[in-house]
Amino acid sequence: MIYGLSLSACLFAFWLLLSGYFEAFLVAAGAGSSVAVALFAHRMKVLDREGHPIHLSLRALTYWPWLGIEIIKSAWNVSRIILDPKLPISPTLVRFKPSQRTIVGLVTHANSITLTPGTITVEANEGEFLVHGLTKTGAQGCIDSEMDRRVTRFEGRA
Amino acid sequence: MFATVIIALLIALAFALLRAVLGPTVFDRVQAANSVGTISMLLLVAIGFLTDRPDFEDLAIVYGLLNVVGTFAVLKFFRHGDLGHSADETETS
Amino acid sequence: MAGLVDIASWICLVAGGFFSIVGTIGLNRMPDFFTRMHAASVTDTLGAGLVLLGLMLQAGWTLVMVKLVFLGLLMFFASPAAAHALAKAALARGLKPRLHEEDPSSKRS
Amino acid sequence: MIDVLLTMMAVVVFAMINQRNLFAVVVLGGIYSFLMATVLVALDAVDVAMTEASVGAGLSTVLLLGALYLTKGEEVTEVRRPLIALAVSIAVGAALVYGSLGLPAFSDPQAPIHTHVVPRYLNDSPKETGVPNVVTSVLASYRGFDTLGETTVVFTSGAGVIALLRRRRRSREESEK
Repeated sequence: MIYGLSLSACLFAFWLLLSGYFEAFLVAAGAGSSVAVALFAHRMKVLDREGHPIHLSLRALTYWPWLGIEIIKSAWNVSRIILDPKLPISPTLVRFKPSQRTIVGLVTHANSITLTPGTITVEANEGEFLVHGLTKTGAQGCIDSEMDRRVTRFEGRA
Repeated sequence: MFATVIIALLIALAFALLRAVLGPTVFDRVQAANSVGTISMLLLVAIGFLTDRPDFEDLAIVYGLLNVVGTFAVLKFFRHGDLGHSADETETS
Repeated sequence: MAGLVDIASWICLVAGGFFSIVGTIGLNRMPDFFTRMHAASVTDTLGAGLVLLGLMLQAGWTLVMVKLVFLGLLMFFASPAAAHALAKAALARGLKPRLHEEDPSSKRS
Repeated sequence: MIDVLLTMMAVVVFAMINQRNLFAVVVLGGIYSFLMATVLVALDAVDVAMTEASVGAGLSTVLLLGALYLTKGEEVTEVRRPLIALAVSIAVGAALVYGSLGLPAFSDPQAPIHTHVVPRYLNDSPKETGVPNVVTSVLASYRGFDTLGETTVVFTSGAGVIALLRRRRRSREESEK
């Protein structure tokens, strides 16, 4: 129920964002259609804890800024490599075990790895990630990393 | 000054296009198409500001969504299309 | 104060344009598909993020800014998923990444 | 800027012509649509750009890939020389160029399109229909029945196409077993 309400609220916010007009009829139409979509989602059984993880929204506020700084740092490193005339790359594949237990946590970890330039998650299974790194040190930095610990803290008690 | 950004983005667009034309594998082209989508989205927003009508962002949002939808369509097709099935793959999305 | 915001926004815009170009240069300089993906992600994250940030500073507290924030969030969630799917599909289709141990001068095509 | 984008589009088209792998053609077609939509935005035709982006880059990519699923991924080499097709294309292209010569000059205020019904749309539509966007008011109010019929036709054909493709795919899976 609470997921239905939060989904309707999100959809309604999206409607307001796109429309930008605040007349009674238009706003009512938007509210009506967002509630209808939430009901449809409920009927289709796609409305659950995993698809709409509002319980994580508070902790996200501390995790995302850290991730942003990480992204900037590694993007700067990759830019330096690109502009270096010698192109000092050493592409490496590493396999390792992430310590998350929930699907949302695993997806967050995999996406964070991909989002930081220089490393890409090629395969993300429950007990094993396959990561391709632009440099050897960068790829091996993903094993038991700071990011791993932070994501585990982020997912909290599953 | 918005013109500076637009010129920079156009240069980036040209480079991405070069990779799309050169290939050599289809995945390179998909990656380049993805980059073209991102860059043209930024270009669109910048044009909106240059012409003093920043309401163009609705269109940019559509671009962004379509970029993702298009990439996924291409890739799903690659996993299950006629260029060979990968039998041990389990579909997750 | 307004001047300060203006300067900050121009720095962001110019830096964003610069990183976009750097990413696409990398797209052309890198030797194989997987390394090219790393270069493209520079454009996707830092280039796009800085351009959007600069434009947000220009927009001020308006609906336009909210839309830009939404656009940024969209990219933030969607681009790694697309990149991951791309890499996975390439690997599943038998495209081998060129690893460090091999002869660096051998260009794959 | 439009010139630059148009040049890029021409480059993409030549790459598509030279390409024999049809996936690559579809991907390049998506790029072409993105560039086209950007050109349309630069020409201030935002609604057309929206359509181009969603239909050209989104929908037609998916549809073409669906079509490719039923055929082969490589273009077969031509058995005979396509001279007739070439002649027809050139003739049609020449006719189109000839027709474009008769058009009024770009953004000519005296052109017929600007003198008949457009001023009324632009001036009176917010009063008459209460719709904030002029394009929307034309599509959904002045031409409301037209749009309704159009949407019905498109929806029906879309549903029909999906029904057909579904059945084909299922029967193929059964025949494989």
